Amino acid sequence: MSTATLDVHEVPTGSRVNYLNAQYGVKSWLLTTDHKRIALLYLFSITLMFFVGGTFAVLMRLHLIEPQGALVQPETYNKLFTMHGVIMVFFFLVPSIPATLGNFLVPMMIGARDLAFPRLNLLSWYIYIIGAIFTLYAVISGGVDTGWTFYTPYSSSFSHTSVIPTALGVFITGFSSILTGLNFVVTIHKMRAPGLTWFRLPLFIWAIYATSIIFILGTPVIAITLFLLGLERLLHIGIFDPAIGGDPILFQHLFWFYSHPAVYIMILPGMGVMSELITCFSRKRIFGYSFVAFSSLSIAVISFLVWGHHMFVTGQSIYAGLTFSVLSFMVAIPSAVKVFNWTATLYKGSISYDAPMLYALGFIGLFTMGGLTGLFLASLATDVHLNGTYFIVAHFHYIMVGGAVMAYLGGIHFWWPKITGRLYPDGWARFAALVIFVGFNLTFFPQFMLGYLGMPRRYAVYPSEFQVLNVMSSAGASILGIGYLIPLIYLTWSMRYGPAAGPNPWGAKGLEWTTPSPPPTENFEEIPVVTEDAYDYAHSTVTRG
Amino acid sequence: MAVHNAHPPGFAHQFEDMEQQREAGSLGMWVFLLTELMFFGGLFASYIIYRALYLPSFEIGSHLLEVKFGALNTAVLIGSSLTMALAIRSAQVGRRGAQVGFLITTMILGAAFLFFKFTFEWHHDYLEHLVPGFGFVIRPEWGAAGAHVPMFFCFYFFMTGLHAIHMIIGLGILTVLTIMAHRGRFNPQYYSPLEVSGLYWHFVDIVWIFLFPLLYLIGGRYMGAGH
Amino acid sequence: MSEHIVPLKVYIGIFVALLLLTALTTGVAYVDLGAFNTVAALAIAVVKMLLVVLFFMHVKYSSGLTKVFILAGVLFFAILVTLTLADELTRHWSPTPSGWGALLPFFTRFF
Amino acid sequence: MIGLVKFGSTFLSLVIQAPQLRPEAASSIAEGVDHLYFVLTFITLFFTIAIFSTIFFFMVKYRRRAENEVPPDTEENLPLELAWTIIPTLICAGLFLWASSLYFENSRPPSASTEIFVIGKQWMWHIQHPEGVREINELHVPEGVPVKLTMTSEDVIHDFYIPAFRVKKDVIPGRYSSLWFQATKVGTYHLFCAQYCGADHAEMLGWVYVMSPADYETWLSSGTPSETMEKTGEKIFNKLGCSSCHQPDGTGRGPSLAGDYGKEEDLKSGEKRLVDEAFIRQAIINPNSVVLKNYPPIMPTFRGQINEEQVLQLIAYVKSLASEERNSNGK
Repeated sequence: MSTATLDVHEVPTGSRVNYLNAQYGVKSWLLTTDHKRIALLYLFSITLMFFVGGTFAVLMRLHLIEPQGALVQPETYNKLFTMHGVIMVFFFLVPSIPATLGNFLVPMMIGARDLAFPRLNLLSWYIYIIGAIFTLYAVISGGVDTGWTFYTPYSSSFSHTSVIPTALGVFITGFSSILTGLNFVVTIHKMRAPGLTWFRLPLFIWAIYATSIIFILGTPVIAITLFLLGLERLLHIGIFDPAIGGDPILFQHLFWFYSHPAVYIMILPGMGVMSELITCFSRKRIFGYSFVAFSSLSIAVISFLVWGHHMFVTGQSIYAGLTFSVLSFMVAIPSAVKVFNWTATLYKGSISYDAPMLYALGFIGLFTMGGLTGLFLASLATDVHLNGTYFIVAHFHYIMVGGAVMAYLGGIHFWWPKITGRLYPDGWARFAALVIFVGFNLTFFPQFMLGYLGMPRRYAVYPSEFQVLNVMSSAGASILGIGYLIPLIYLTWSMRYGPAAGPNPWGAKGLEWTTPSPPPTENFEEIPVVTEDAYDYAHSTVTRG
Repeated sequence: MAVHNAHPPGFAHQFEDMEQQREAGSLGMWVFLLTELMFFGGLFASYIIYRALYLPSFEIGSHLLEVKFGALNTAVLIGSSLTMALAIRSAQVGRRGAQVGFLITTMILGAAFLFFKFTFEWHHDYLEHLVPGFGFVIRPEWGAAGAHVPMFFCFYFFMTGLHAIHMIIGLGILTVLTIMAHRGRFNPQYYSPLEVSGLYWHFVDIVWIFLFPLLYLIGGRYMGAGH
Repeated sequence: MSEHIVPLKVYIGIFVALLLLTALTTGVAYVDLGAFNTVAALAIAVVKMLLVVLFFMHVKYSSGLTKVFILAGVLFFAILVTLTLADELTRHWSPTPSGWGALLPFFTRFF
Repeated sequence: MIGLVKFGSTFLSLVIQAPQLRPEAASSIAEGVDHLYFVLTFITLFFTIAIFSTIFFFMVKYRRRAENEVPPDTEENLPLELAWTIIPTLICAGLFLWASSLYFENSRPPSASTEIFVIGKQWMWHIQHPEGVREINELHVPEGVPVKLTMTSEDVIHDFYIPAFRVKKDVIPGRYSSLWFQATKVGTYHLFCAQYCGADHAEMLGWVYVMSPADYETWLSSGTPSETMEKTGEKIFNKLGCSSCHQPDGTGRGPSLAGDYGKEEDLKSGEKRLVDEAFIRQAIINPNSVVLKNYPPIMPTFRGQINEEQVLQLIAYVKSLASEERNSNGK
């Protein structure tokens, strides 16, 4: 896994020492406390998990080409969607931007030498890996079939699959999120460079800060919930088992108390990336800085108040339903404010169409669709019809794949030259962005229609009248799958063969671009003193290079 | 982690100065305690709900616990919190011997708590067949409310068990601190590890301050309570 | 620069107060107060918590940031409990109201 | 202007008519839900298109023309910020009010509903009509008559979903959930389980047959003659010895059940509870949780001694006691 070899042949900027070539060997990677190297460890691991989870998705879509199921037994199909969900949510989306880009960028953007607790940072990667091993063990030992939501009493008393290893894996990984969030909060509070006040921070930092709050306050609740689930399954003590007086709906409350905010763990950092990309490629200060910044915080807070909208048809009290409905509508507003501000930032800008910008524009469109379709589900009357159907599946994929993954890829493309010191082929990158956009829409738009027509989710077989739309969706999934392979190939290629990148190939503002690419281990020779606002493109020009 | 020679002992390279490092450490521990609060919070929330649903059963369960052990253990833990605070104070005023002494007293009190908990309470409960999943026996004299007495004991063992795990971790930390203090690693300029571990120890104490009334004192203990 | 050093007298005073409160909460449990037994037990626990947090944990002498963090933690715990209870405790309220007007009696319950 | 409206409505009706885009609407509430759905779709399309076209317009108009171009600084615009905070808030408030009141209307069954009982079980639906007719994975209902389903599960959580009626409700073990609809079109419609429930979740489906009331009567009486639910319930009532305490004249150790259904009772805990299906079920399974004022908590639990179907039959019997008394009062 060592990428140390990449610098052997062509050292990007002469013989300068940077974080990649400062030390060699597997040990120097596995025992590193450098936030940049840990970011790369995460990048490698979550990419692996992404393709594992993606393989399950492709198999599912292939299976659904035929109404009676083309590929596997229903039991296997149930395991496929469960493992897809568990791996994608807990092992890819949640750590994706915070643990890779966040780890790499937070200290660099705030002008610090490292995170506040570097050893804790490494520990959180190991915890992640241990959690991943448990979950992968569950896959190998026959899989788990409860759905990623682990609803009781099915998961606690009925399923005969590896529920405990999976839950344990998720439980353990939770601590990795908690430690990462803790590290970010302390770092952002205590280690900003002189002059870098809160309102001069890049918006990515605000977004990561808001995400960290959710990590800290939400993750412990899912941990204790899965702990209780495991005990219930082992000892049958009845906390969630209605046969002994337990309340299975309580499990859903505790589960969604974390898992709804978790959606914002996935999308908030993406929104942060977006603010960086839009400003850089339109050379404009962000429109309404404080509105965008505070909308991140208010999303983080309100996200904890809306979980009950997952439970409108579960027999939750209608008074609770009403409360959760109105709060769910409220969370739409800060998201809308962000979209409007990004659009307004483009006004009178100097817009270039580099690959990261294409991902950013794709994000805005898909996120807008995803967010607005959320209104259908916050509305009590329509939610009754749409809940538990493919409409939900389409909606959250527009947010998580169309939103979070697009932003993640945009961010990776944007900071790739900084991370590796190499440039990737821009033409291929734009092509991949297009393929992904088309493939994505073809996969998930038909699912909105399927959901409205009434096709329930998690069906291994389905009535034949739904076939046309399912085939369209499966066709889109194959395109999407290929779309994700393209960046994997050219980015890997560029690590070794890409042309060397200068310190600031996009002409971007921000402290991370003032360092050489790749940066030295200590990030900054002298801790910088900040005297200007974020994204101040109008007052001092930055040239590409 | 590289330690620059020019810097005082215990200083980590990523910080600008000792003050920043101390503040970061203390804030980090507070953030960690927030996650602990939510961790116990999920359990407390479930407890509150089931207590509301099955109050008579919870009262029966509660009355099977010995208040005297609960109260005694509360006093023991409060005492250990005091000695922990005094250990930090000794570091602040630079008294090494007192530091070690107070830390050891804290450990003794913590261990005493666990000893009382395990031998006088848990072991006793096991003999009385009050451990769900391990031969729990529903007694006929509980009447119809007996069906949900195991639920109370589930929560009792989860909550006190999770608390005990935290105590054991705390004892481990205290051992390390005692050794460090004995070697004179702390002084009025640098006592961050002590301070931060103290926060943790006090938090564990606070959890118990709530567990005591919630588990031992439900519905009162007066004659006829719950009937 | 070092943190505020709390006088020994304060620590001892807090310790004694905590012990007295423990005795009080145990004693109160043996007096029939009806529903107020629970209220009293929890109120005393909150007072004890405040004493530990403010003095043993030095929050009285800490920065505003620490205080904000603690309040945030308490707030989110309260959210978890209240909104879950909002479902669990209202499930048995009588059948679905026919419209907004029919909701009024339920809101007036709180006053 | 009129032409535009006409074009719009034609287009809308085309969209609505297209079979692939809109599921069949066969209940009294389907139209209302669909109207809300269409308005939401319109809002979604409007904002998506508006934002997309603005972006494309800006991208073309303000494309970078020279590498060293420096655009003017961004100006803050508070009125604009407030406008796009407040307008979405108002839209959301409107949608919330509309959707919630529609939801109230749709959740409250008319008082004169026909009642049918549903038990979900891995992986089939058991349905029993009060007249005693049982069905599996099929539900026959009369057209134009409100039907109320009382549902529970024997194992895990299921979900009873009829897309054509726009109704859905989780079916939860240990609890009753209810759902009502009034079918408006004779026909055959899908019945799905919409909550993942294990291996054959996708096979847990069936058909809803909406029949004209006359056909429905014929169908009810044509099958093998069966005992009504209340009759079976009465037998269980006597077999379990319920009648020894619950004597009709109230002289037994327990309260009389005659006329009890539908009343509000005072509980020992001080609570007031309506005696409905959920209450009766709770009284059978967990009697101690609903002890009435002035009665001792002596009733044993019947958990594990009877299955969900028998509980429903007992409930049917208790309900019949209520109506008998009402009838005798009327006489």
